Amino acid sequence: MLDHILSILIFFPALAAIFGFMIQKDAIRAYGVSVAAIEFGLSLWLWFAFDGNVSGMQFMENLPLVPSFGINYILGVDGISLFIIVLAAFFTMIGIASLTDTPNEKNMIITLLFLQMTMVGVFAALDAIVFYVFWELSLVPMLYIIGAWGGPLRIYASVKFFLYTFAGSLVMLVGMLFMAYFYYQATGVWSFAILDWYRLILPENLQLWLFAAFFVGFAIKVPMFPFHTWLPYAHGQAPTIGSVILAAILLKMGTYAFIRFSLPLFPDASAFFMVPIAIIAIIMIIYTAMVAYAQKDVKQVVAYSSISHMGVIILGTFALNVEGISGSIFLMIAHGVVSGALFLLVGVIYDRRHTKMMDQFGGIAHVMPRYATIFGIMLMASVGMPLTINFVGEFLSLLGFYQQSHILTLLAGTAIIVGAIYMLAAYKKLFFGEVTKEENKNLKDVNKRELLALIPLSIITIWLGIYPKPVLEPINNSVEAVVQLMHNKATSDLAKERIPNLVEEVVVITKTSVQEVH
Amino acid sequence: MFEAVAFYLFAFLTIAMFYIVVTTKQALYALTALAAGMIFISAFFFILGADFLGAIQIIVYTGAVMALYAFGMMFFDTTRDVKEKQGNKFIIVGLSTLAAILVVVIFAAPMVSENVVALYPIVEGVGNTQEVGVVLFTKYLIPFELAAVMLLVAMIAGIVLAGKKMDLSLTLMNSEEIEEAKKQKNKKVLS
Amino acid sequence: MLAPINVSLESLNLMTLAPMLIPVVGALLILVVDLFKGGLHKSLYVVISLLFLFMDFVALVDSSEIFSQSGITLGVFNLMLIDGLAILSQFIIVIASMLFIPLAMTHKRFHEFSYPEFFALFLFMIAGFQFMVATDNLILVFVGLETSSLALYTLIAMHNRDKSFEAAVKYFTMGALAAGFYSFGSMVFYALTGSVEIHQIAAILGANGYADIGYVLVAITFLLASFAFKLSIVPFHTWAPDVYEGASASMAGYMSIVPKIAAFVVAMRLFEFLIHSGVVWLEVILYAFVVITMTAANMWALVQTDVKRMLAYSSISHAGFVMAAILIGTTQANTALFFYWVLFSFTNLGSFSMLWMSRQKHLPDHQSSDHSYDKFAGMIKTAPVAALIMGLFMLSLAGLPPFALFWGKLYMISSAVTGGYTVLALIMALNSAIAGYYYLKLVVYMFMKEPVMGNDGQVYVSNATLALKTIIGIAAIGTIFAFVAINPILEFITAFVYNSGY
Amino acid sequence: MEKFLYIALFAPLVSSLFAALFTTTKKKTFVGIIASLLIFTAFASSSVLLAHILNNGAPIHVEMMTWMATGDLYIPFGFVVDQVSVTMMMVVTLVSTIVHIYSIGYMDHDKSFNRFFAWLSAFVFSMMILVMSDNYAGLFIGWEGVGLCSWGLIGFWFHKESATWAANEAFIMNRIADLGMLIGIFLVYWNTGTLQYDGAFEAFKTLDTATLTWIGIFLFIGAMGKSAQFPLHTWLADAMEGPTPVSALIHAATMVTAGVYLVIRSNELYDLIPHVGLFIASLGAFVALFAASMALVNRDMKRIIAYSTLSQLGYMFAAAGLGAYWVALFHLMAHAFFKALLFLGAGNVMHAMHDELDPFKMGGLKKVMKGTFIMMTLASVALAGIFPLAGFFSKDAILEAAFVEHHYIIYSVLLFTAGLTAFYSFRLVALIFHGEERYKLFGIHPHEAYKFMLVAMSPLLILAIIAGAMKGTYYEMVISVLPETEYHIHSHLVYWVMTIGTQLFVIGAVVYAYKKYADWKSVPDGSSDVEQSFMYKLLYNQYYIPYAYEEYIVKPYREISEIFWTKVDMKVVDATVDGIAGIIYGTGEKTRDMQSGNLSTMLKWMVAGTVALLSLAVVFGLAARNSDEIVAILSALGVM
Amino acid sequence: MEIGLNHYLVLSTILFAIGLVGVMKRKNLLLLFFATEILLNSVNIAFAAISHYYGDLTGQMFAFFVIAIAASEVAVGLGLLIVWFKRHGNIDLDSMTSMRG
Repeated sequence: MLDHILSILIFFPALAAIFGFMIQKDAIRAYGVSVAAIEFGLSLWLWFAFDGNVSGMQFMENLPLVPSFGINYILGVDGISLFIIVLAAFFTMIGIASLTDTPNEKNMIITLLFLQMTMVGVFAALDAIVFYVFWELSLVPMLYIIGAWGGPLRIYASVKFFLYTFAGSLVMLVGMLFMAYFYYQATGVWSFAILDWYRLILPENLQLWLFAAFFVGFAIKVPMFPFHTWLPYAHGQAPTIGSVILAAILLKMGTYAFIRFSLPLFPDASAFFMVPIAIIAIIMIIYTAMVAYAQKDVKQVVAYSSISHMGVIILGTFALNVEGISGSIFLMIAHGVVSGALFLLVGVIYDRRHTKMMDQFGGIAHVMPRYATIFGIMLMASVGMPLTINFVGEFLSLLGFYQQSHILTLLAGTAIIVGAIYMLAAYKKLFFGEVTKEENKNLKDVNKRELLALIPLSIITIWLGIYPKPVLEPINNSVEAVVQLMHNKATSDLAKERIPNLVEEVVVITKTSVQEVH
Repeated sequence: MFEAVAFYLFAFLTIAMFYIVVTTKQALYALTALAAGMIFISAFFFILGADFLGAIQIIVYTGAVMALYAFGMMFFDTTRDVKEKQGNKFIIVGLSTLAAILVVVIFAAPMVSENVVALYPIVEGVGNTQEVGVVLFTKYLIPFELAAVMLLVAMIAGIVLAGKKMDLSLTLMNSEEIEEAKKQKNKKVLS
Repeated sequence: MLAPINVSLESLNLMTLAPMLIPVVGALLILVVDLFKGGLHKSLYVVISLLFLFMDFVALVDSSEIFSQSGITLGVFNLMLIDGLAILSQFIIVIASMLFIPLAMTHKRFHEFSYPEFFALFLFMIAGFQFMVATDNLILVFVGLETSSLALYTLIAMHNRDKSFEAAVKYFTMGALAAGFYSFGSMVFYALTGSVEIHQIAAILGANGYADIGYVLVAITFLLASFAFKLSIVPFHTWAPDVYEGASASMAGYMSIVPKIAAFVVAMRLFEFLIHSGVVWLEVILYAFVVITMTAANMWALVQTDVKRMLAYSSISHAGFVMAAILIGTTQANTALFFYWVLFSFTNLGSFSMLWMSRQKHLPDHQSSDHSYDKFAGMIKTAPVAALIMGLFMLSLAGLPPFALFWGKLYMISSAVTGGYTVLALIMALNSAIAGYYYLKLVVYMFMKEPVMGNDGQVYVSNATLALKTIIGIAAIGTIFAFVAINPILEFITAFVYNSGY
Repeated sequence: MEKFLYIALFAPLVSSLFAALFTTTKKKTFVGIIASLLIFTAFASSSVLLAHILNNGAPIHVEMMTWMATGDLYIPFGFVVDQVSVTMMMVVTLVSTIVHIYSIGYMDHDKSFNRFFAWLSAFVFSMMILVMSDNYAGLFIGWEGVGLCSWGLIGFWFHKESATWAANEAFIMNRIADLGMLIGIFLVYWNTGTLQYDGAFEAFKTLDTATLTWIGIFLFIGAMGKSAQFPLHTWLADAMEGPTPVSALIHAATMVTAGVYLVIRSNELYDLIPHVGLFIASLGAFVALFAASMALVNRDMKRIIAYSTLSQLGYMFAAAGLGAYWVALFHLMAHAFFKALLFLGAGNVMHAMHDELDPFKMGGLKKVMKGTFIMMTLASVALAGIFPLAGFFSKDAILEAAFVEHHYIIYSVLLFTAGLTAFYSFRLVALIFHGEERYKLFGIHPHEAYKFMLVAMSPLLILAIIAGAMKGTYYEMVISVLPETEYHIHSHLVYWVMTIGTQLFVIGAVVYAYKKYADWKSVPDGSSDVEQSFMYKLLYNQYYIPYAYEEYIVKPYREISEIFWTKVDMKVVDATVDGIAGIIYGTGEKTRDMQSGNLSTMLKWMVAGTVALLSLAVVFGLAARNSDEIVAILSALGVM
Repeated sequence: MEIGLNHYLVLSTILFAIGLVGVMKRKNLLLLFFATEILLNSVNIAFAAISHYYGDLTGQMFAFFVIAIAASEVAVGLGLLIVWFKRHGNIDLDSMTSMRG
């Protein structure tokens, strides 16, 4: 079973979703929770069985799909993707468990299970086309979730989300086809397998173009400035669960893809584009943070904050060294947990008051102290308080990028300032002051169902903030392999200079192991 | 010389006739001019030694087609003046003049046509009809038969479309109306 | 005197005629049956047609075996040409027809299906298409084209309502003009080369080194215009939306597939050698055609209020997309053309069948046309399965993986990339994104809006019978599980196209 | 000994978590008691550690577990107890214990009593991490942790707008500085490969001065924020919105001195870059004077004390900048005692006066609040640096250091400031405790605080008095870590003249203050000449710096944010996207007329298409046919 | 003056252009069909001429089939017109604009 655990992880929810059509409406939530729990259990098993000391792919599966065109169903995980898969399973579980106030609950849960399939698929796929399939497919459930359960502008928001991402990924598809074609030219065989592509060293000018093509797809997904405007709409209109999954997992696809595709495939281009991308990342950080500060809708604040944090992730990714990339991967998980939790939290008051406008609140820390506490924890995590999960990622990302550019890191570091500004301002507007509105005087504090989702998230937030090692170590091992690969593949001087060489250490390790053998 | 005279004469006539066809307001004139033009065209065929074709032209066009059109005209009652609202004449005239000039410009240039080899050469001393027959029933047997199918299709189409069964539209009637109609007519019209 | 002609029967290779003759025989049989006993139920004719189409299919399998053994086969005075293109396109024609004909078994009664002649004409039409693709003689192409077209005009008109007549007249008139263009173009080629066989034309032009390039271009222009009409390339597309709207939905679906693949095959035979001979002009023109057709049709599809009309424009756009294959002209591109069309057939027939299934005879007040968007509002609530299937077809048409059409797009864009048409590949990709919007619009209506008052979902299946459901089921399964069959189909098509020298 | 280290470190955490359990329940006195006990445990453990250090001097160094490890980066949770950190630990735990006990009384009537202790203990924990960490990253944890707790405590009464505003201001301003700190940390890492103090210090010796300077500057920027140095000082005065025990603990004794601690801790770095040290010293001296000047006229009791804190921090930086780290640390310690005392006393007064803060509305309180009066007076004496109280020894040492190092400007500024310090301290004392009972005008009935609160304060009082005596022991202890710099003024004459002169100057200021304010009669209403003068207004309005910040930074930030959102994001970025979609859609809408539905038009389109193709064909054909001529013409024209 | 192939081609083209004019100009469908007949006929002349000058029969064959096609078209076209006329009483193509956009 372990040999096919990834396939099981991908298709179990889908299968369960299909069977879900047969379930009675009343029982569907129990069904959804159990399926998601099993899935989560499986993902934990995957983690348990995962060998953190191995840098390469594990649990590989390979099934020919269109062999004549080089498309194969190849799956595998390494430290980079493992935790996002676990996170996806986790969020689906708590998302379903904490669903409130949803008409057509059955459709929602079935959709969520399908969404889970696509999410796991994206992160487990090792074939570009399979990756693309899941990447695109993930749009559909999300489209439905936003469009069917969203706010007043839901249709605009959902269509915008879909088309924007779709357009970007089609450009990416062209890039993939080019990549496969180059592989074909080089070897005479079609292949879309990422691991095969890794072996290909492309001339720099081609790298630049291909990088740009992939970039469009990924940047829209992330979303990077100036392609970000779909996100506030999507978040603003989506139901709570939609925002949670979108922020926690779907956005990570973009950044994950940067690490999976852009960096190892185009090391020279990555080095070449490092500075422009860093500048975009900095714009994302500062500009969107300022925009977030101007928001009146608390959900929009969190939405824009996501963009801002994604800026840090991008920056870490393009640090091109182990510290930065590890940090950015860790921050992906961290941001997933934290922003997911924040959206859940916003959902809590939305469920009670059916508004997200901050001027409708004020002083609710008096009436909802537990809620205020948990919100406070997540707020602090969001602004990067040490000993919370976010700090580890942000610290490493910025630390990593500092090697590349001092001044840009200094600018990017303002993330910790501007982040604090909008977050604290929003917190103040929501929780502090006297309770002015009559409706707010009798708000109920978080109930058990909500705590069921929020408490685990809080625990993770702090646990991984204090002890990130179980996650960071496997990430580190895989990232080291990626960085080494990039260094080896790099042809331009610039890239050689920017991407560190880890090989000495690697050689030492192999030597010792050899000695041990003898 | 004779050839040239004949060519220019008939060319003038056909052009004139066809010009009338497309410009006249009298449908009857148009029909007549078309028929005349067809006949003049058959003259070209004769000049060019395509006797069989010339005959066919007269029989099919002037005989069958024109007769059909004549019947049609009577049916449609278009013997009166045809009123046609014209939009932008400039487009029409401009486009067609341009087309004509362009093609004429090209055709005025000599054609190289070096490697042309006649696949089915015209044999001296054999009647055109005979030659045509041979080619038609060997090489072009299949198109010939298909043309027969095509004519069958056209025939069926004509019958179906012009037939009485089309007067009632099952498409537009709901099931009760269809039942009603069935009782009244009780014919295979409504199979 | 002419020498007597001796022809041995073996040299005629009459087997090459078999696939075409079968539907002709079927059509005649139907006519004869009707002659002896009129007023029989349409199911009889449906089944007869299916049987003959099935025989046709078997005959095709037979010829495909012959082809894979002995390569390109000529027959009947070298007029018939059985090569990979012919076989592949006939497969598509016959299979699409088999999927179409059960759509006659509607719950409601429609005019055309009460005529046995409908089925006869239908089979004649198939024979016409088959002749058209199985030859490289321009005369036979012309006759085949006209046979099928005339039958098609009639089939459209037989739906018997104002819009269908209007559609038929429009189609017919423009078809007549296109026929004029075709004959003119052929005439110029004949004038240039003294031949009407495409391989001969190619050979002679090649031998001349395209000395008369001006004439060649005139010939191409007229032929291109006539095929652009058939393939609904902008600006020759104007008939398509009206005809699709006027025809019944099932017929519209059929029209979006079968006549076009036949035209594509002929266009491929005609233009491919020119592209390969370096007629830059043609490349430029085709490039412009592809881009304009895709983009403009997409733009028009965006603003439609009727689903069928939207699908009409979408079909135009797809045709433009596929036209790129002829421009690119590599084996992969030509393979992609057939590959795309196979997948497109399933999806498009499926979506038109869904419209067909929901066809009303009398429109309620809120509905402005047969299949206006608001008709489908809130479908997920009233008819969830139908909505899911319709949504599936829409997503497939939009090129969303892993549904059928995605693989076609993938391979087509890949062929553009491989062929060096990078910008074209990008334009194709981005056009798919534009197209996404209007397909999504229907999805939005179905899944995200509230149903119109009093709509109990009955309307969406009002026309449903087992036959229709089966066809839709087949189309849906084909659309979803296409990825399983991609490899064999692709290998099959590649082998056939490659062995035909394209 | 490690056991004690962990107890000292984690007892506050346990306390905090314990109190946190009751945050949403009603006030429970035992929460305060248990919290105090746990903090006292930490204090006791720290004392044991101090004894240990005093006995044999071997620092205790433990590594609890790995925190972050990736690439070459390795950051453990490591803790070190050496002479410097143990001093800080003592200060922190001692003041904390007292403040905790005091708070049981002070927060007696507050419904969020439990929450208060949760935050307060959390603060102690963060502070312990800050001082005990053996690396910069750990220090940063504590650094941010205290910032967080400070936020929570300043904004403790979150129903007050001003409190929450001040909390956010403090947090954000600290964040600005933290960025500098972070950059400093990055610089350390990328230049030395480690963040451990010992490893980094070792590596600093091999680095070039430029790099070191940058490291020094950035770390100091961090320190500036936490220690509220100019220009990041405004938050400290506003932070007085928090409960007074908080002010005593955080904004006087411990957190604000973290910056000083950082500089002291990094003494090996700053020793290598004396020019940066000089800058620090100069800034410190400037801030000392600057803050003192603002304290002169302020009419808010707590703010006056806050400015005084600021001023004293300036002293500490001056000392540290000049390399007199041990002096700085000593002043830090002494200051902690008397300033905490002063604040707690102020808390008593506030309680008595029902949260009235304007000393002009008090007066004559010594009759009802004898204990508080004595304590505050003594604390002020200590603050003023009058012999033989703690302030004298520490402050005098700073002056000496400045003098010996020949930085006479700094020396004279500091000296002058000492006079100001004395003046404003006793202005406060005089206004509160002496003169007429102006509070009666406002119908307030003051009362003395609980006894146990006064008892709790007493250790501070004692320490404020006797801390000077510990100087020798202290010096012996810390020189094993800090540079051994003994400041001896070579000439005894000069020494005595200076000392006595200073004392006289200070006492003169005290007397002047008493004279001026001891029998103040009325509450000023802003109409007097002094109050109309420019200098008064300037000082009263804090040099208009908060105003300037509000006007030129906060408002523009808000406005730019608004513009970014409504104009740039919505009108440019998003509108572009929608615009592209709109153009596509609009083109479709406009050109759909091409499909007029009229057959004639359709036919015309077909013909037009053909003709267009034909024209292109002709052009191309002619060009191809005449290509030679065309080339010739073009080349003649010079095109090709 | 020798009449060459080009003369015929030019004639054919002129007639074709006249046909095009008719196709574009005519609003009466019956008269429009006349114009399409002109198109086909003009091509036939050219075919016959080419056939003559090349001495090849294929052109005549083509012309032959063109005639057949023209005849069939007439049948279908008239059928359509009759149906339309029966319902609308006219054969004016301006009346056929129910579908547009």
